[in-house]
Amino acid sequence: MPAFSGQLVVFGFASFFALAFAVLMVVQRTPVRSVLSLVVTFFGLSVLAVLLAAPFIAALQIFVYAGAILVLFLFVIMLLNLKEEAADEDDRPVQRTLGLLVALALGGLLAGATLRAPAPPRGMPSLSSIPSPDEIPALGRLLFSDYLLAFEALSLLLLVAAVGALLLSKRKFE
Amino acid sequence: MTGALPGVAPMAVPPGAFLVVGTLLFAIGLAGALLKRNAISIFLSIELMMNAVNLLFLTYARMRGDLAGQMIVFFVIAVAAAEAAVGLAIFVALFRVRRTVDVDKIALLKW
Amino acid sequence: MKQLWLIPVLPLAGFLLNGLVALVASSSRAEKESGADHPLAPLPYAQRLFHGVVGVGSVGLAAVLSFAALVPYVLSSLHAPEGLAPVVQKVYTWMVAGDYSVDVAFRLDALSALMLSFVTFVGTLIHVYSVGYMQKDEGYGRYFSYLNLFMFAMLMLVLADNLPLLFVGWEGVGLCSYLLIGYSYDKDFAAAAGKKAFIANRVGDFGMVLGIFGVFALFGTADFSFVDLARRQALAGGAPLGVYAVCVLLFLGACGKSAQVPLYVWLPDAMAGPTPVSALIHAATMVTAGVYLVARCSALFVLAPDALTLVAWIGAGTAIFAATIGLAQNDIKKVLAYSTVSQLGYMFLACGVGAFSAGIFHVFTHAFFKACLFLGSGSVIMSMHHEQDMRRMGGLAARIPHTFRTMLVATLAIAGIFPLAGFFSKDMILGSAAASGHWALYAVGLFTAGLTAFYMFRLVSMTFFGKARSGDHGQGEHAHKSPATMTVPLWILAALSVVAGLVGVPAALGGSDRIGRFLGASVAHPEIHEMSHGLEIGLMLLSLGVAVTGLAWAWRWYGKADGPAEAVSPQAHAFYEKAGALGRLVANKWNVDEGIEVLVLSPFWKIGTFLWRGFDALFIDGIANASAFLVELAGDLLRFFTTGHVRNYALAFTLGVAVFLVYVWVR
Amino acid sequence: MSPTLAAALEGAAKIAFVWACVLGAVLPNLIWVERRMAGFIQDRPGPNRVGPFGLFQAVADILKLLLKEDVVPMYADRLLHTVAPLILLVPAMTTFAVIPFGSTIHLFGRDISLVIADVNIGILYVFALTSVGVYGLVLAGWSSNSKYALLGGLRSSAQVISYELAMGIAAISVFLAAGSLRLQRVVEYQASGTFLGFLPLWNCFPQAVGCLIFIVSAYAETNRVPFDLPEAEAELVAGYHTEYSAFRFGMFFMAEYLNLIAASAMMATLYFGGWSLPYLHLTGIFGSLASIAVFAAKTGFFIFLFVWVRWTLPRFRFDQLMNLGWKVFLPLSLLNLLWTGALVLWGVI
Repeated sequence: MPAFSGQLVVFGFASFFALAFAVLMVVQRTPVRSVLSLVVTFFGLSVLAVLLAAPFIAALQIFVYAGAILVLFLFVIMLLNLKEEAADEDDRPVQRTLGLLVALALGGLLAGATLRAPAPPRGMPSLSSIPSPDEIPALGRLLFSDYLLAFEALSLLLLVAAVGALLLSKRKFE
Repeated sequence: MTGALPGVAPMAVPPGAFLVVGTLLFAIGLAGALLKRNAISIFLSIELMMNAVNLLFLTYARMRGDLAGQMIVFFVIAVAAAEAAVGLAIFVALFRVRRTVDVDKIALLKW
Repeated sequence: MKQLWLIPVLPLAGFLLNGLVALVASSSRAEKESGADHPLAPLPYAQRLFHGVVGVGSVGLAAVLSFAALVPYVLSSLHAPEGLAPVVQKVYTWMVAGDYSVDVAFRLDALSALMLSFVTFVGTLIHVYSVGYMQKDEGYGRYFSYLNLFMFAMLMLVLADNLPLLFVGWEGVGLCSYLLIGYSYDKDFAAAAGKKAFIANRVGDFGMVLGIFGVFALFGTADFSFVDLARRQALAGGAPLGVYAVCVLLFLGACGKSAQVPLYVWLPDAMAGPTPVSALIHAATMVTAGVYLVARCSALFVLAPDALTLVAWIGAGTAIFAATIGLAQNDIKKVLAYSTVSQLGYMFLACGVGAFSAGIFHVFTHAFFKACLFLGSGSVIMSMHHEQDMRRMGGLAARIPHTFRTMLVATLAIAGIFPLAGFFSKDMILGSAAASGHWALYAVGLFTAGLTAFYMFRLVSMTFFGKARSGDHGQGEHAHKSPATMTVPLWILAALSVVAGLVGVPAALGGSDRIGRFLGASVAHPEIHEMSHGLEIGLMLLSLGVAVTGLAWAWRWYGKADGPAEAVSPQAHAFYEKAGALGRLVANKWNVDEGIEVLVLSPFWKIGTFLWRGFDALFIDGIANASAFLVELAGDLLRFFTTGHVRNYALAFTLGVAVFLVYVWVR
Repeated sequence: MSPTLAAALEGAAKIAFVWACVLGAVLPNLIWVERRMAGFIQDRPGPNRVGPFGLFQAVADILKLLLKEDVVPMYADRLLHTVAPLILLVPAMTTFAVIPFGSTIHLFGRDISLVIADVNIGILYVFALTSVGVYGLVLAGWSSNSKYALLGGLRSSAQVISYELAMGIAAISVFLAAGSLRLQRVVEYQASGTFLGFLPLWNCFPQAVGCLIFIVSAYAETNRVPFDLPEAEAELVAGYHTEYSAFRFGMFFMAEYLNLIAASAMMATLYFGGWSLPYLHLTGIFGSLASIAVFAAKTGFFIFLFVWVRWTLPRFRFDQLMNLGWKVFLPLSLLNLLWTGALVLWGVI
C-alpha cells in the first residue's frame, strides 16, 4: 500500500526535523536562533498534525504559534536586544547535571507509560468522527455547542491577557 | 499499541510512534526549561512542551476517532497565546528595571 | 386565684419601667451638668414621684393579689384539717430534654401563700419607707428598679414549682442583694461587701446545684411533686443513702443564703447597703429563703434524720455564736445583723427538730419585728446624719419618739416577752425542741434567748437612753424628725410584731396552734411527742424568765449609759477587762474573718499564685512558646531551600513529578 | 494509468503552469510595468532602452543583480543573513498552491479543478505562510547587525502582526458567507447567485467594509506604500535590506513582487468573484479557459492598483499605522463580521 508507506516517509522526515531542531533550540545560545529552531520544530509538528488528520490544527499551529506567538518572541528579543547569553560564569553543575538527568528520566518514564497504556476507548459519536474529508464545520459546531462555556471563558481570558499585557508593558508616564 | 479500534480507520503510522515523538519533545522542552538561564529561552522551552502535549492530544484524538482531542488542542493554543502575551510583557517590564532577563540574576525571591 | 403569674410579673414591669426611666434620665442628666458639679444632687420631684409610684404601686398590687391568694387557704384551714389542695399553674415550657421538661410553673399552697403575702406586704412597707429614706439620694431610680427586681426574683423563688425555677429566683435574689449591697459602689467597703456576699453565696449555691442534680437523680424529676414521692417512700420506709447527700447539699445552699455557720460571714458586711435594703433583703425576706427551701423539702429531710440533726445543730450553733458576737458590737446595724443570723439559727434549729411549721412561724414573726428594728435603726442613722456607732448616740428617745417607741416594742417582741409575737414563735421552737427530746438543743436555745434579750436591750438603751454622746460635733442636738413615709411603716410593723404571734397560740394557752394546722398541708410532720401542758407552761415561764433576766442585766449595765464614748458602760468595760482573752475574742467576733483569711483565703491565694506563676506562665505558655519556637526553627532551616532561583524550584517540581510517576508505575 | 499516478501528473502539470505564469510572465512584466508606470505618473519616460519599450528591462535588472558582488557585513550573523531572504521567498512562492485560477476543466476524461491543492483549510494556509514570511524580514533586520536594519525588522514584525488581525477577521466574514474555507468553494459561492437581486454576489458588495479593510491590510502585509515603513528610505536608508546586495537583495525584490501578486490574487478570489463572471455561467473547455483569463484580468487589475497607489500616496507615520490598525480596522472588521453574520442569519446572502 504505497500511500501508507509515503505517510511513513513523511512521518520520518517530520519527526526527525522536529526532534533535531528541538534539541538545537535547547543547545542554542542565541535566543533568536532558538526561536528559529523552534519554528522549524513547529513546522514538523504541523506536518505530523496533518498526518493525524488534523489539517485545521496544523494550519492553526503555523498561523498562531509560528506566525504570531514566536514573532512576538522575536519582537521582544529584538526590543530587549538580547545577545547570546555569556557562558555562565557561576554555572550550577548540580542544577545542570541533575536537570538533564531528571528531564531524561521523566521523558523515558512518560514514553514508557504512554506505550504501555491501553488503547483509549472508542470516541463518542457525538464528537463527530475523524478522519473525515472536512472536519472544520464539525469543529465549529462543537465549539459553539458542547464547548461553548469553555469558549466564552477563553475569550474572556484573552481579553484579560491583552489588557494585562498592555498594562505591564506600558511605560509609566509621570 | 495499534490504533485499530473498531470503527476507526486504521493508521498508516503506528500511533505509538507519534506518542514517542511527543514524549521525547516534551523531555527536550523540559531539559531546556531546566537548563536555560535566559528567561525567554525557558519560555520557549515551555512552549515546546505544550506543543508536545498537543501532539499527544492529536494522536489520541486520531486513535479514538473523534474531535475531542483537537478541541483541546485548539484551547491549548489559545491559552498559550494569552500566556505568551502576558509573559513577554512581564519580561519587558522586568528588563526595564533589572536590565536583564537572566533568571539566575533575578533571584530576589529568597531569604 | 387564677392569674398567679401576675404576682411576680408586676414587680418585673416596675423594674423595667423604673430602670428605663432611670437610665434615660441619668444619661440626660449627665450630659446636662456633665456629672462634675454636685453629682449627689437629688432628682427632680416629678421623677422621684414617678419612681415612687411605680415602685410602691407594683409591689402593692402584688401584695393585694397575694392576699387574694392567701385568704381561701386560711378559710379552708379553719374548717377542713387537710386544707386546700395545692394549685399548680404552668405558664410555658422552659426547656425540654427527652421526655422530661422543665416548665415555668407556679405552685400555690399554704406555705407559698403565707410567704407570698408577708413578703409582698413587708416589701410594700419597705418601699414606702424607702420613698422617704432615699429622697436625697441621686440613685433614686436605680434603687427602686433594683428593689423591684428583687421582689420579682423573691416571688419567683417562693412561687416556683420546681427546683430549677426556684434556683432562678434564688440566683435572682442573690444578684439583687449583690447590687444593693454595693449600691453606693463608689465606696470601697460597699463594693467589697457586695463581692463578699456574692462569693459566699456561690459556695452555698454550689451545694444547691448539686442538690438539685441529686434530687433529679433520685426521683427523676425536679418539680415539687418529688415531695409526694418522698412521702410515699417514707411510708414504704427506708431511704437510699443518696437522700442524706441530697439533704446535706441542699442545706449547704440554705446555709449560704440564710447566713448559717460557716457561711454567715457575708451578712454582717451586707449592712453596707442602704438600711431599707438591710431590712427587706437581709432581715425579712431573702435570708429566710433557706428556711423556706428546707421547709419545702421537709418531706425529703424527714427521710434523713441524721441530716435533720445536722441542720438542728448548725442552727443552734449559729444562734448562740452570732448572739455572743452581737453582745459586743457597737455598730447599730451590725448588732441587728448578728441578731438576724442568730434568729435564722433558731429557725433552722426548729426545722432540725422536725418542727418545720414552727420554723416558718418564726420566719413570719421575725419578718415583722426585725424589719421594724432595721427601719427604726434607719431613721436613727438618718437622724444622726449617717452615724452608725452607738457609742456616739444616746438620749435620742425624746428627739425621735416614734422611732423610739416602735423599736422598743420590736425589741420586746424579739426578746420574747409575753404576749408579743416573738414569744410565741420562739417558744414554739424551744417547746418542740424539748418535746423531741433534744434537751441540749433546748438549753442552747434558751441561753441564746437570754443573750438576745440582753444585746437587744443594750442596743435600745445605748441608742435612746442616757445623755447624748454625740460629743464634739453633736449631731444629736439637731437630729431632725423622720417624714411620715417612714414613721407609718414603723408603726404598722410594730403593731404587727405585737399581734402576729396570735396566729400561733399553743394549745397549752388555750390557743389552737392555727399556724401549725394551716401549714400542715404543705410541710412534713414527723411525729411530735406530746408533752403535758403543765411541763409546757413551765418551760414557757422559764424562757420568759431568762428573757427578763437578759433585759434586766442589760438595763443594769447600759440603762443609764452615761459613760464616755470609749466605755459607755463602766461595768461592761470592767467585765470585759476581767474576761480578758475571751472578752477580746468576743469583741473581735471570735476572729472568724481573720481565721477564714488564714485558713481558706491565703492558701487559696497561694495556690492561685502558683497556678499563675508556675503552671500557666511556665508550663502552658512554655508549650505555646516552644511550638512557636519549633515553627520558627523549621522555617529557619527550610528557608535555605528557597534559593530564589526559579530553575531550582522547577527542578524540585519535576523531581516530584518523576517520583510520583515512578510510584504510579510500580504500584 | 493508476489514479495516484494520474493525480501526481495532474498536480505536477498545474504547478508547472502556475509557475510558468507567475515567474515567467507576470513577474518580469510587473517590474517593467511598475517602472514604466512610475515614469508615466511622474511624467518622465521611464526605462525604454532595453528592447522595444524597454520590455527586457526586467531581464537586465535580474542579470545585474546576479552578477553583482554579494557583500555580507562583517559582524552579521552569517547563517541567518543567508537564510533570511529564502525564508521570505519560499512562502511567497508557495502561496499560490491554494489559489484557484480557474473553474473545473474537463481534459483527458478527467475533471480537473484548476487549483493546485484545493485543501479544506485554504485561506488559513495562505495566512500561515504569509505570517511565516515575516520571519524573513525580521531576521534580515536582525542578522545584518545594523540599527537601521534592526529597526526595519522590528517595524515589519509589529506591522505584520497588527494587520494580520484585521485581515484575518475580514477574511473570516467571507467564509462565514461562503460556509467553507476552500477557496474554490468561495469562488463558486460568489458565482452562484446575486445580491439584492441585481448585483453579483461578490463579497465586495455585501462586505464593502471588509473588502476595504482586506485590501488596505494587504498593502500593510506586503510592506507596500503607503505602509512600507520597514524600508522607509527616508529614515532607515533601506530598512531591513539595507545590508543586502546582489542576488540576496534580488530575492527580497522577488519576494515582494510575489507577495504582491499573491495578495492581488487573494483580493480577486475573496471579494471579486475569482475566476467567475457575473450573470453568465462559463461552461465547457473554452469556458474554463475563459475563467482563467477572467481571473488573470482581475488579478492584473489589483496589481495595477498596487502600483498606482505606490506612486500616488505618501507614507504613513508609524504611530498612525498602529492607530489605524488597532483602533480603526480591528473594530471595523469586527463590526463587519457582525454585519455579515446578520446578513447570513436573515438569509439576505
